[in-house]
Amino acid sequence: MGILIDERSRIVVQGITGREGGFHAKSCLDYGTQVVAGVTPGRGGQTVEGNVPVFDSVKEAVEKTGANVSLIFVPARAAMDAVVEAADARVGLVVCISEGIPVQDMVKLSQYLDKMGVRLIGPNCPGLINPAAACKVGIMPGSIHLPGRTGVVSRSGTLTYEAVGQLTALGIGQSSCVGIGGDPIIGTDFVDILRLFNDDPATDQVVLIGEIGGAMEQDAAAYIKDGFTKPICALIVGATAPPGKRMGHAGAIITGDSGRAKSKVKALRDAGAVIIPTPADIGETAQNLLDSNK
Amino acid sequence: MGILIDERSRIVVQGITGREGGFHAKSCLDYGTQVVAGVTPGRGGQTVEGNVPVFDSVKEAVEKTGANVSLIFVPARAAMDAVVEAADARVGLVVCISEGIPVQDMVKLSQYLDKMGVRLIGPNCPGLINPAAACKVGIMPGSIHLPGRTGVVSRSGTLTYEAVGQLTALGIGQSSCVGIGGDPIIGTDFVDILRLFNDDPATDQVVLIGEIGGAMEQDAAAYIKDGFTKPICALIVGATAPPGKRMGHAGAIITGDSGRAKSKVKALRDAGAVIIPTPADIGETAQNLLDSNK
Amino acid sequence: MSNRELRIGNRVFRQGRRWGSCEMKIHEHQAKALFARYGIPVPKGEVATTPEEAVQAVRNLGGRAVLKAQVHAGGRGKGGGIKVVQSKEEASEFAAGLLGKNLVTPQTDAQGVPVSHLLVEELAGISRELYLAVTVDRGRCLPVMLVSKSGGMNIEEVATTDPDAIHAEPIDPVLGFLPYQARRLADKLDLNDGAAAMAGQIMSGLYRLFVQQDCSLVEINPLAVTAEGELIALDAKVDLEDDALFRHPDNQELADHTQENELEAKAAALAIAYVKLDGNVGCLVNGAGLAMATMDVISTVGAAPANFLDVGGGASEEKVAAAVTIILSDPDVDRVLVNIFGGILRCDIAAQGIIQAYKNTGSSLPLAVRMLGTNVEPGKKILRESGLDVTFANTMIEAAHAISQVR
Amino acid sequence: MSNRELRIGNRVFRQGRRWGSCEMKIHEHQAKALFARYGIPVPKGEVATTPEEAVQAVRNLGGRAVLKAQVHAGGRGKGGGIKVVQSKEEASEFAAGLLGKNLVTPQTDAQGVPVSHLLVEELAGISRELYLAVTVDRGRCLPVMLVSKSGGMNIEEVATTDPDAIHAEPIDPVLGFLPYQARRLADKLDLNDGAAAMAGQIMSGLYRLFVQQDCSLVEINPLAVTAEGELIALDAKVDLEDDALFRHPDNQELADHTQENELEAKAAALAIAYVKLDGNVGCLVNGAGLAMATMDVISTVGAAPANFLDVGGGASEEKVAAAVTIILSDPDVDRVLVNIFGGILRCDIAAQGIIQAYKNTGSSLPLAVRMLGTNVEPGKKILRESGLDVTFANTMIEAAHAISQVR
Repeated sequence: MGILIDERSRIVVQGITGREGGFHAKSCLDYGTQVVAGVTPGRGGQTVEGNVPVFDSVKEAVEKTGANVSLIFVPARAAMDAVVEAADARVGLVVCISEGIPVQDMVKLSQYLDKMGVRLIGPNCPGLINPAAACKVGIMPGSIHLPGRTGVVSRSGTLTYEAVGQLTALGIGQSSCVGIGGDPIIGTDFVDILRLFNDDPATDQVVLIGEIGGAMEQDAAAYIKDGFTKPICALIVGATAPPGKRMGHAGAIITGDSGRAKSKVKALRDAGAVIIPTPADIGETAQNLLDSNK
Repeated sequence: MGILIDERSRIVVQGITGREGGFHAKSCLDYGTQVVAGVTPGRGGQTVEGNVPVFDSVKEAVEKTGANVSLIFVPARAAMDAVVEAADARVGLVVCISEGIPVQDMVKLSQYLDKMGVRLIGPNCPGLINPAAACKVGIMPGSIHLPGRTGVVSRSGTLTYEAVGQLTALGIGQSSCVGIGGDPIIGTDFVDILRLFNDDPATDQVVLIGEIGGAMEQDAAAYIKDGFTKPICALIVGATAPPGKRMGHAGAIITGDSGRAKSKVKALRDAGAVIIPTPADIGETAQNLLDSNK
Repeated sequence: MSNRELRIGNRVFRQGRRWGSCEMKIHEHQAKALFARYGIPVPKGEVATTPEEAVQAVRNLGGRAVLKAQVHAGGRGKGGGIKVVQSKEEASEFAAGLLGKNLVTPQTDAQGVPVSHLLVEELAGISRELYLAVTVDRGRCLPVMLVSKSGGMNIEEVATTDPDAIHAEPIDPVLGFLPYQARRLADKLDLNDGAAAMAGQIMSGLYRLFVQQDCSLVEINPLAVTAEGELIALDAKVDLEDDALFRHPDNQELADHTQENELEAKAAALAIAYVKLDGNVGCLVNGAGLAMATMDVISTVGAAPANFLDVGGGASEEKVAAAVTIILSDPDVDRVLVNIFGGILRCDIAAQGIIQAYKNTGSSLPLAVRMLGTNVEPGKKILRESGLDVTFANTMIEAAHAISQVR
Repeated sequence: MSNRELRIGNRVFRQGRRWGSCEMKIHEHQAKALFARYGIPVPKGEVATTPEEAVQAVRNLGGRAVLKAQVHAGGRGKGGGIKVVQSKEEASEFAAGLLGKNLVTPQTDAQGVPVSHLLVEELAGISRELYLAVTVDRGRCLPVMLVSKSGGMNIEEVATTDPDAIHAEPIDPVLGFLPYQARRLADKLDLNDGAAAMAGQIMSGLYRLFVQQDCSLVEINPLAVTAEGELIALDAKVDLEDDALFRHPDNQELADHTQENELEAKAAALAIAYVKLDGNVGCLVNGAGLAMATMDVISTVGAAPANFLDVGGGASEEKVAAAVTIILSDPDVDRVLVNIFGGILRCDIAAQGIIQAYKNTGSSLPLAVRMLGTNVEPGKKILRESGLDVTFANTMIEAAHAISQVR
């Protein structure tokens, strides 16, 4: 069990002949994932990473290999095209690692994917992993994961690894870990993932890692209050980001302030989530949650 | 019973203060239809046709009067806006009489209405009528209709009246009559209406009036073969339109030829529909169909 | 090519609309100017309106060129409207023989259409001819890109004889035409990598042209693969949608009314759907479906309609009068059948329009009138009292019989 | 106005993006030039770069005008960057006092931002000030048009104190912004019919600008209603999305790097997300979330981060080196905390980048290093053998403790 991916997942990697695509395809394979195909237009007929066949199109890859999940590493400018190509080839789950997709392209893409009934994870995300099924569709280091019964969902990439690292260090295994991505518009949000965890018999409790900016954590809190039936603990990072500082060209914006982090913490606490006090306390809080719900 | 509209239908007329909108709003009222509101931006607060209140927006009309069906008479350039306004105001059925909406606007509109789950009849259509419910949402002359158990669906306007006239002359009443419109892209097609007739306990048999051009009659034939369970007779007009004649600026195109009409007739006959030999035989054929299914 | 629908199996790609609405055609050289604006490669060329200009254009292009009559009709090649010339003498002679004359093609009537412009273009070395078009897929309610390796031929014939040779890619209006779709289609055209990339750019430009100019059809037939492996649009067809012309005032000026049948042009200007046919029974009908049905019934009784005419839904007395005047202007017409089912159009209005036209033209041709619906009694009364030679009928078939029996 | 999110209740209207990606700001006069292209009325005005030009511009406008410092910072009015002048002497004096100087506003740091351009504009008789903007509604994943009668104020304040005063209309990307939506919003602004129609045209232009130029925010604050009942954009804010700039080469030239913090500008040019903060602990982290978490943990142990820095996912050795160089260039930094969780970025690459930067800058500042993930052992080994003053830590909190204890 676990959510979205499992032993039956057959992965096609779009952009497999690129540096990152190749590196992470191999890393997924090494973890035990069924990477059954790659796609790079004009490179059809080659094989990479041992015996993974490369095709010119996702459609061909799906027809020839039965791929049902796509993992995308193409450059930002080609990413919308790649996601739509996967959706049109009837790949039901698309995981887009690429970052830098213009927001207005994401507006169009989200409309289209809704219409097609295709689930997108990301973009600009680390992907997801199901340790018990030895299935990794993303760029997270597989070695830090441990099969188990705690679900992890996060807007962040490396902070997810941090969370998982703390869990594993205490022997708390994970049912599934999903990094949903940090862009303003993403395909799948906290609530979507929480619903899946709620229905997953292999998940006993959930760790949610949020941050300042947006209102997705408030939405999650509303769902936790109304419909979520499992123990959950949550961390909000960015409490110490200074409010209202005008940023230069570089850093865009400090979108939240500590008040904003506080309002998210409050919403989650009011909804019944256990709050993780600092980023250093993820593992311990999850352990306490486990113990108190035995 | 009957389809789409009945005693509970509450009509808002968009463009009610225009010449056509006013004339036909009155004609619908006279027929017994509950025309509960009109909309003309900037004319809110007036009343027309006795005591029909005019509002500035459909939203307001819906909130104040409980309107659940919209009938649209605005000029072509404003028609897309009017349809979307109705859809966004949660009017579930929109009947657009206006003609001349650009095809590419209809492409966009049909995408949007699909997403919103709103049914559009038309554009460029005469609307629909349910004689037993004394409910008329369109421009057909109400007086030619007779309550009864034969459903009528047609791509045409006046030809629908012709068909109804022949039925009524023989005492064959109608459960519902729908003119779906003749444009290349329309909101509701033959198959949609046939499905509704199929499920309507008040409809015993159906008269379908098709014409050359497009493939909607072939689609209807496929559905009749597979899923339609009631007696049906069908007419295809345009058999004598000369094939391939190059038209001037005016008439566009003779899109079909007699072969095309023949192929539609063949598809419908093969699907089990009784073919109406000429436009003069609609009533008689329907009568025979009734008699043979007694 | 003619203007009929393109169908592949049960799928219909719209290239025309129902009777009663219309596309505006433009000339090849105008279409190519639009192509150039959207980055679609076209041959170097000039427009000539006199033999002297044609000779100068041929000289500018190096002494050899192809001359193409600019008419709104397909079949120009077969009609002698296209010629490759190798000298200025040849050019002068060909131009003089066409300019100011009418060109008859398999798709025109016997009278032909006037030629006032020639397009003089450089010659291209052609290795293959492809087909490329954007139109609307009526079933899917989406724009669609069509390609075929069988360019240069009548595409409806290809669709009939070898439907698998035409490849279609529906286009989502939010996303537009995407690179992966271009790759998929280019793959069907057996192009090398460079030409495939070029084809992708051409498709993308063609789609933008289709959308931004509100076209009902844009077509490149043939899209030539040159000896050097480049792609170039040898012909260009752009049909603009009439209903959307209000958004494109510049495009309205591209109309060439000399290319139209006079009566049809007159009708079009009044937004009356009118098509001249071969018979002698003039037809005044409201509604395209009823007009076709009326023609069918007239044929059933052995008579022949002189025209298709849909006077439209909201016609005024003046519009009806104009429609009847057009009918009466046709020298083939010796009798008139009126079939009006009053809806938006009221019968009394129609009756007044008919009388007005008969008065203005001084016509005395006999009428068979069938009227029903809104204000039918006042309408009949007006006609009855008008002094015109009217036979009333209660049904279409009665009216058809009545008019066919007139001597 | 500042650059934070606008939220009304639980709905978030994006005016900024997460740390790690960016908008490109442009000057008011550049934004107004874009407004004019989209038919949005702006005051007559000229740009001056010298007091003489400013005087000439005031003369051209009839002797009275408003002078506005062109800086990428809100709060110009409070900072003394805007002045209404009634004479050329006044204009000259004000221009001389600003041009070539730095302007400090409530939204800049103490150093301020340089003023090299003044916008000199005609004065408008204002009866009311409205607010109008297009941005993206993150929850609905749609563009949204925002209007308010409370223009001229900080809109976040309005959203906090009187959320009902802001009206939002989501826009479907297929259909675009529709007339009925314009009517609905204009209705909230209490405009007469003429002004409402004008507001509709302005909204429609603003939406097209937003879409066609790939903006993250376009804002008119205030949109003035003049004494004559006309509408005019007194201020203009256009933020362009960095990620989409590749589609708009012309817009790239609108950047003004003099307006940015030097280190932040340097980082931005390398696509490194860097924000200068007040503390002394330089931070090298990969990932925005982990970078924020690291700051939070540093604060937990009583220390203070000198910066936010996300070196990005696919960083090369050179990029890491550049990031560390930027950290070391900050005079406030006296120690560095490294927190790298190897994913796309491998630990060995990060280690080599760190060493390269220390070598190049000759720095000897102490480091606390916490590394995990891909190629972590080679990474640690490289650092261990580098000769740098490195303390290794197994956890974030250990690293924070270690670095806080450095003397």
